[in-house]
Amino acid sequence: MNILEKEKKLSALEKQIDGLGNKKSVEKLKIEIENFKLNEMTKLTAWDRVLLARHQSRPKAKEFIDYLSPDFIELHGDRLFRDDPSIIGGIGTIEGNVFTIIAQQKGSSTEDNIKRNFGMPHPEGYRKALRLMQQAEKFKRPILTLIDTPGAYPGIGAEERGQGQAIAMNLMEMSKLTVPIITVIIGEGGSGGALAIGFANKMLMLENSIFSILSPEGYASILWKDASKAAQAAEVMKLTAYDLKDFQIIDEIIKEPPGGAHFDKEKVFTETKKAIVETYNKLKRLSGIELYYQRNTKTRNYGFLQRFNYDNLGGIKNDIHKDFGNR
Amino acid sequence: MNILEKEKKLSALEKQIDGLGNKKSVEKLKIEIENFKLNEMTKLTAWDRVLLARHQSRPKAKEFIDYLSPDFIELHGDRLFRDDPSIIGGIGTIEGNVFTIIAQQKGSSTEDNIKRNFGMPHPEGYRKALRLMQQAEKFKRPILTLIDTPGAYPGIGAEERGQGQAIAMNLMEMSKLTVPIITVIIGEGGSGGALAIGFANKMLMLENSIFSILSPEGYASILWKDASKAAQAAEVMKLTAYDLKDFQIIDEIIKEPPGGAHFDKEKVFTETKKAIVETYNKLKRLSGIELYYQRNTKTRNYGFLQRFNYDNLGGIKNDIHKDFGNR
Amino acid sequence: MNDIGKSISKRKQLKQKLNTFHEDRPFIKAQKMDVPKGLYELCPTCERTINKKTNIKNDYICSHCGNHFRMRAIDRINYIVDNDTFIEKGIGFITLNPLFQKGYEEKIREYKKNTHLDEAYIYGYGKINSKPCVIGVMDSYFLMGSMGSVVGEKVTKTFEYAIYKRLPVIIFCASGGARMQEGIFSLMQMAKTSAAVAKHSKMGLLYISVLTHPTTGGVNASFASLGDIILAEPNALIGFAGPRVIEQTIKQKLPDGFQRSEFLLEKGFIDKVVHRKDLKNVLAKLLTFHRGYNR
Amino acid sequence: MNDIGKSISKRKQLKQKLNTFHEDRPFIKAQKMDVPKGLYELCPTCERTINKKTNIKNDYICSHCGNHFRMRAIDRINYIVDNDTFIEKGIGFITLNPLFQKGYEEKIREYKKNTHLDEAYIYGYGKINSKPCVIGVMDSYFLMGSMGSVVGEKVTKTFEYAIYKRLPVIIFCASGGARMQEGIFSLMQMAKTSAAVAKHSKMGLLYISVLTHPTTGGVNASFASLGDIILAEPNALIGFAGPRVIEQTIKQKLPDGFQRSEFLLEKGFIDKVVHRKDLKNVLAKLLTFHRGYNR
Ligand SMILES: [Zn+2]
Ligand SMILES: [Zn+2]
Repeated sequence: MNILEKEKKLSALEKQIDGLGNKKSVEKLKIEIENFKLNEMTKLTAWDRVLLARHQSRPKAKEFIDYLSPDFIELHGDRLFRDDPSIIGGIGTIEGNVFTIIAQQKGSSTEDNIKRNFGMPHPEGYRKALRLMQQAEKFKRPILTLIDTPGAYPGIGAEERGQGQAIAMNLMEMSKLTVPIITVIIGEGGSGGALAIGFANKMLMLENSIFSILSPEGYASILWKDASKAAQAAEVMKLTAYDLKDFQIIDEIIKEPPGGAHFDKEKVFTETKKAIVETYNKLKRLSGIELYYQRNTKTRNYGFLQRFNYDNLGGIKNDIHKDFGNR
Repeated sequence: MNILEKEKKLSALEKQIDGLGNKKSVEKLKIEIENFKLNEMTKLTAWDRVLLARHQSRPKAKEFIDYLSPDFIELHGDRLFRDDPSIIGGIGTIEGNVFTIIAQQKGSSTEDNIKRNFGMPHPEGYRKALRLMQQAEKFKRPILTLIDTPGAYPGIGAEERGQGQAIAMNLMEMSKLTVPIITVIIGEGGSGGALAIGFANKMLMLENSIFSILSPEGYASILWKDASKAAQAAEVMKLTAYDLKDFQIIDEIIKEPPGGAHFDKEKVFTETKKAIVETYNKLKRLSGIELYYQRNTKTRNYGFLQRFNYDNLGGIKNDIHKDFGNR
Repeated sequence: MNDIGKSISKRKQLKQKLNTFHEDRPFIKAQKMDVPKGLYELCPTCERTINKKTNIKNDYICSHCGNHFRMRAIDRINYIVDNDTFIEKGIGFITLNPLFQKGYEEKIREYKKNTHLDEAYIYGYGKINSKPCVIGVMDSYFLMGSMGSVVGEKVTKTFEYAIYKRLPVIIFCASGGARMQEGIFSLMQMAKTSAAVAKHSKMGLLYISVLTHPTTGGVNASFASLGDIILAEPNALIGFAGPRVIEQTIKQKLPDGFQRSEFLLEKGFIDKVVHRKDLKNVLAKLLTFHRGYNR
Repeated sequence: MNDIGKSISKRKQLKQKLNTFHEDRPFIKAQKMDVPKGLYELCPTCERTINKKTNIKNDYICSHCGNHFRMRAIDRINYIVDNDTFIEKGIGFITLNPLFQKGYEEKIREYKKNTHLDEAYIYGYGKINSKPCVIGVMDSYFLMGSMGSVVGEKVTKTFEYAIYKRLPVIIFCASGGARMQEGIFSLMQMAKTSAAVAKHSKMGLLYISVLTHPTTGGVNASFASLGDIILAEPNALIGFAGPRVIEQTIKQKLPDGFQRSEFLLEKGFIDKVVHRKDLKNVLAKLLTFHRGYNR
C-alpha cells in the first residue's frame, strides 16, 4: 500500500465517523485513525516520498511566498524575450530582512498548470532568475530560491532558445555572487532545471521533497528499459532528503506532518520560515567574500570518487599503468 | 545636377573616348574628364553626400575588414536568440594589433541584402555586438566598430524583442568599458541603430558618409509633412562629416577620392587603415581608467544649450521666474 | 577683518560652493495646474465624454473605462510626491537652436508659456511616503516630451545629483522620442543619459523607471529602459519605432495591444504594470526595500 | 648529511611539492589507437561502406559525404596536439559506485580496457602549432562520454591547472549527458565544473569549447556552453534534452537539422562551425589572438 492508497484509506476511515451514532465507537475509531496516521503514514518508502512531492494538494511556491513574505512584490521578465510564468521572482521581506525571492511555480489548477508549464521553466525563466539574482548582488540583498519542478522542458522552443546555455550561465554566474543564497526544495527537484536556481550556500529540503538527476520513470526507462519500474528506481536513486543529507548534498531537513505537507500547511510554512530565518542569521555574519568561498568550497567538494596517491605507490605505479592501457 | 547625375555624365564622357579615333581629340577629352572630375565632382552638397553614402557601389563593411584585417575570424551569435547577419563581429589583427571588430553590413546583392536586412540590425544584432565588446573588455582588447546602417529596423520582431532596450543596454555597457573604442562611419550612420555600436573614444568619418538622428526623408516628412523635400532637409540637418566635425561630434575626417569612395576603394581602405592605426597608437598610451574617463567626459559634454549663472543674476532672478511661469 | 581672516572666509565660501555641487538650488514649490479651457473632453479609449474637473479629481483616470490620461509634469509631482517636500533642481536652462530651425525658438517660447515649464522635463528632490529620493518627470505636453540638449542635460544632472546625495532616482517617462529640431545633438543625449545611469548604478543606487503613455523613440532606447526596476502604467504605448512607421514598413496593420504595457510585460521588458492609484504605494514600498542594506 | 642539512632538504622537497600543485604528473605520451576490428563500417549519413583504415587516415571524415565520425580521445589528441608535446595530467582517479548499482563497476572496468582510458575524459598540457595550452578531451566511446564524479573532478582540475599555469583551456566535448549510475553526484558536477570555468574566466584567461557529436545533457548545460568562444564540428548533435525525449513530449517529429551545429549557429549559440581539417589552424589562430595583451 503506497502513501496515496493510505491517504484514501484514511479519508475512508474519517468518513466512517459520520456514519457512527455510538459515541464510544466514534472514540474508538478516532484513536484508530490517530494510530493509523502515526504508524502507517509516517513509515515512508522513497517512492512514497516521490508521490508526496508530486501530490496535487502539496503547497505550491506561491503559497509559501504569501506566508513567508506578505509584502512580496513580483517582478517580471528576462528583458530579452519573454516573462516565464513557471518562475516567480521578486522582492519581499522575511521577518524584516529584505530578500530577493525566486521560485518555481507549478499550477494550482489545470488551466494554471498550462500557463505555468507544470513548473517546467523555459530558458527565459532561468534568465529572469539570473537577472533578479544579479540585481540582488548589486543591492547586497540575500537570495531565497524555492525549488519545485519536474525538470527542464524538453520542447522545441526551449532548445531553440538554448536552455542548456541558460542553465550553464546561471550556474557560472551564481558561483560568483557574494550574497547569501538559501535554497529550499519544497517539492520536486528535477535535474538541471532545479539546479539552475539551486547553487546555494545552504540547501534545505522539506522532508518529503525529492532531488534527483532525473525522474525515477526516466531512470528506470533509460537504465532498465522499463519505465514502470519507477518505484524500484526511486529506492536506488537516493533522492530523498535523508539520503541527500547523508551524502552532505543538502544541509538541513524541514519536518512535515504525518501524511505530508498538505495535512498541515500552516505548520509547514512556520517550520520553513523558521529554518530560513535561522539559516540566514548564520549566513549574514559572513562577509561577501566568505559567502563566495563557502559556496564554492562546498561545490568544489561534490563528488564520490577515489584517487591513488602516487607518492606512496612506489613500484606499483608501473603495474597500474599497464592495467590502464598501453600508455 | 546631383552627384549621381554627374557620375552618369562622367561615364558618358568616358565612353566617348572609345568612339574617337583622333589621338588629339582623345587627349582633349581626357583633360576635359579630368577637369570635370576635379571641378564638378568635388563640390558636393549635403544631399550629394547622402546619395554617396547610400551608393550601391560604395565599399561595404566586409570589404573594409578584408583589407584591414586579413586574418579576421568571424564569431557569431548573441547566445540568446539568433545570429543577426546585419552585424558582423569577430577578432583579427590590424597591423599586428589584435582588435575586436564589429560592423554593420549591408548586402552586396539583392539576395544578400535581404539576408542582411539592408544593414538594419535586430535586437539580437546589438546583443551580439555587446557580447563581443564585453569579451574584448575581458581580454583587454581594443574595439573597432564600422557603422553603415539606415537605422534600427521598424518591424514587429525587432519591437517584440525589445530593440529600444537592446540599444539602451549597449550604450550603458559601452560607457563602462576600459578598452579603446574606435568607430568609423563608413556610409550611413542612421539614428539609434548607428549609435548603439558608436559610443566611442574616437569617432572617425569617411568624407562622404553621413550621421544623423533620422533619414532626411523622415525628417522632411515629420517636420514638413513632405518626404519629397529630403534634399532640402539634408542641407539643414547638419549630417555631413564637415558639419559634425565643426560640432565636435566626430574627431576626424577620412578623405575620399573625387566622386566618392567607390572610385578608388584601395585608396580609401589605405587611408582608413592609416587613420585607425594612428588613432589607436594615441589611445593605447592611455590606461583603462583614462580611456573610461575620456570616453565619458566627451559624452558628458554633448549638447548645445545655455544656462543662467544664477550667482551673477542678482535681482533679475525674480523676473526670470515670472517669465518662466507662476513658480 | 585682517588678511588671514579674509583668506579663511574666502576659502570657506569656496568650500561651501563646492559642497553645494549645483550652482543654484532655488526652493520653488510645484503648484497645481489651472483647469484647462473647455469643460468636457473625449476619452480616447472608450470615446465617452468626461467632465474635465471630475477627471482631474479622479487623477486623470477615466471613470468609465479606467483609461490613464496623460498627466502634466507638475500634476504628476503633486500626485506622487509628499506635500511640501519637492524642491526643483537644475533650473535656468535655455533651449538653443543649433540647426537654425525656422520657428523653433518661437515654438519653445509658446510651450514654456502654456506648460509653465522651461523644458519637457523637470527634476528635484522629494519624498514619497517620507522616503527621500530624486524624482524626474517628463511632460509630453511640451513638444511631445521630446529629448533635446536641455532634457538630456537635465536627466544627466538628475543622476549626478542623486549620486552626490546617495539617493535613489525615480523617473516618469513620457516622450515621443528625439527632438528632431536639434538634430545630432538630440541623438547624442541617448549616450549621455545612458552613461549617467551607468555611473549611478555603479554606486549601488536604485533607479526606478516608470513608463507612462507614450514612451517611444530615443527616450525608450536610453534611460527609460535602464531602470533596475521598470514599472509601467496600464495600456501605455511603449516602443522604439512608432506604430505608424512600423505599419508603413511592414505594410500590414499591427495587432491590437501591440507595444502596449501589458504586451511588453508578457515579452519580458517590464517588471510590473501598476495602476496609477497604486503607484505611490508601490514606489514607496520599493524604496523601503532598498533603504540601506540589511546585512 | 647533518640534521640541518636534512631539514633543509626536507623543506625543499615540501616546497617543490607545493609548487607542482598536482600530486603527480607522470609523463605519459598518448599513442595512436589500434585499428578496430573489422575492415569496413557504414557511414551513418550517406550510408556507404567505408574502409576503416582509409577512414582513419582521413581523420575519421567520410570521404564520400564529409560526415565527421566520432573520434576517440586519444586520436583527437594525436590529431590536434603537436607531436610529443602532450603531457597527461590528473591521472589515477578511480570511479566508485555511490548508489551500489549492480554491474556498474564491471562496466567501468570493461570500458577501461576497451578505450585504454581510466574515464571518459582526459586532459593535459600540450601545444597547438607551438602555442601552449591545457587540452581536455571527452571520449564518447567511454559510457557515452557521460559525466560522473571523476569526469567532473578532472574537468574542474583542468581549469585549476590552467589557472595555476596561466594558460588557456581548450575542451573537446562529446557526451550523452549525466552519468545516471552516479545519481545526484553526477548532477552536482554541473555546478562544480561551471564554477571552475568562472574562476578561470575571472583570471582573464581564455576558454575555447569545441562541441563535437554529440554534446547533450548535463555537459551541454554546464562547461560545454561556457566557452569564451564556442566552436562546433559540422552536423554535431548539440542540445540539453535528447531529440527522442523531445519527440515523446511534444508528440511530433522534429524537423531535419534540429539541434545540429548549423542550426545552433543560426540560433546564436555557436561562434563558428569549423570543419575538422581546419580545426587545428583555427584554434592556433585564436590562441595567437589571445597570447598576452597588445596594449
Ligand atoms: Zn474611458
Ligand atoms: Zn558518408
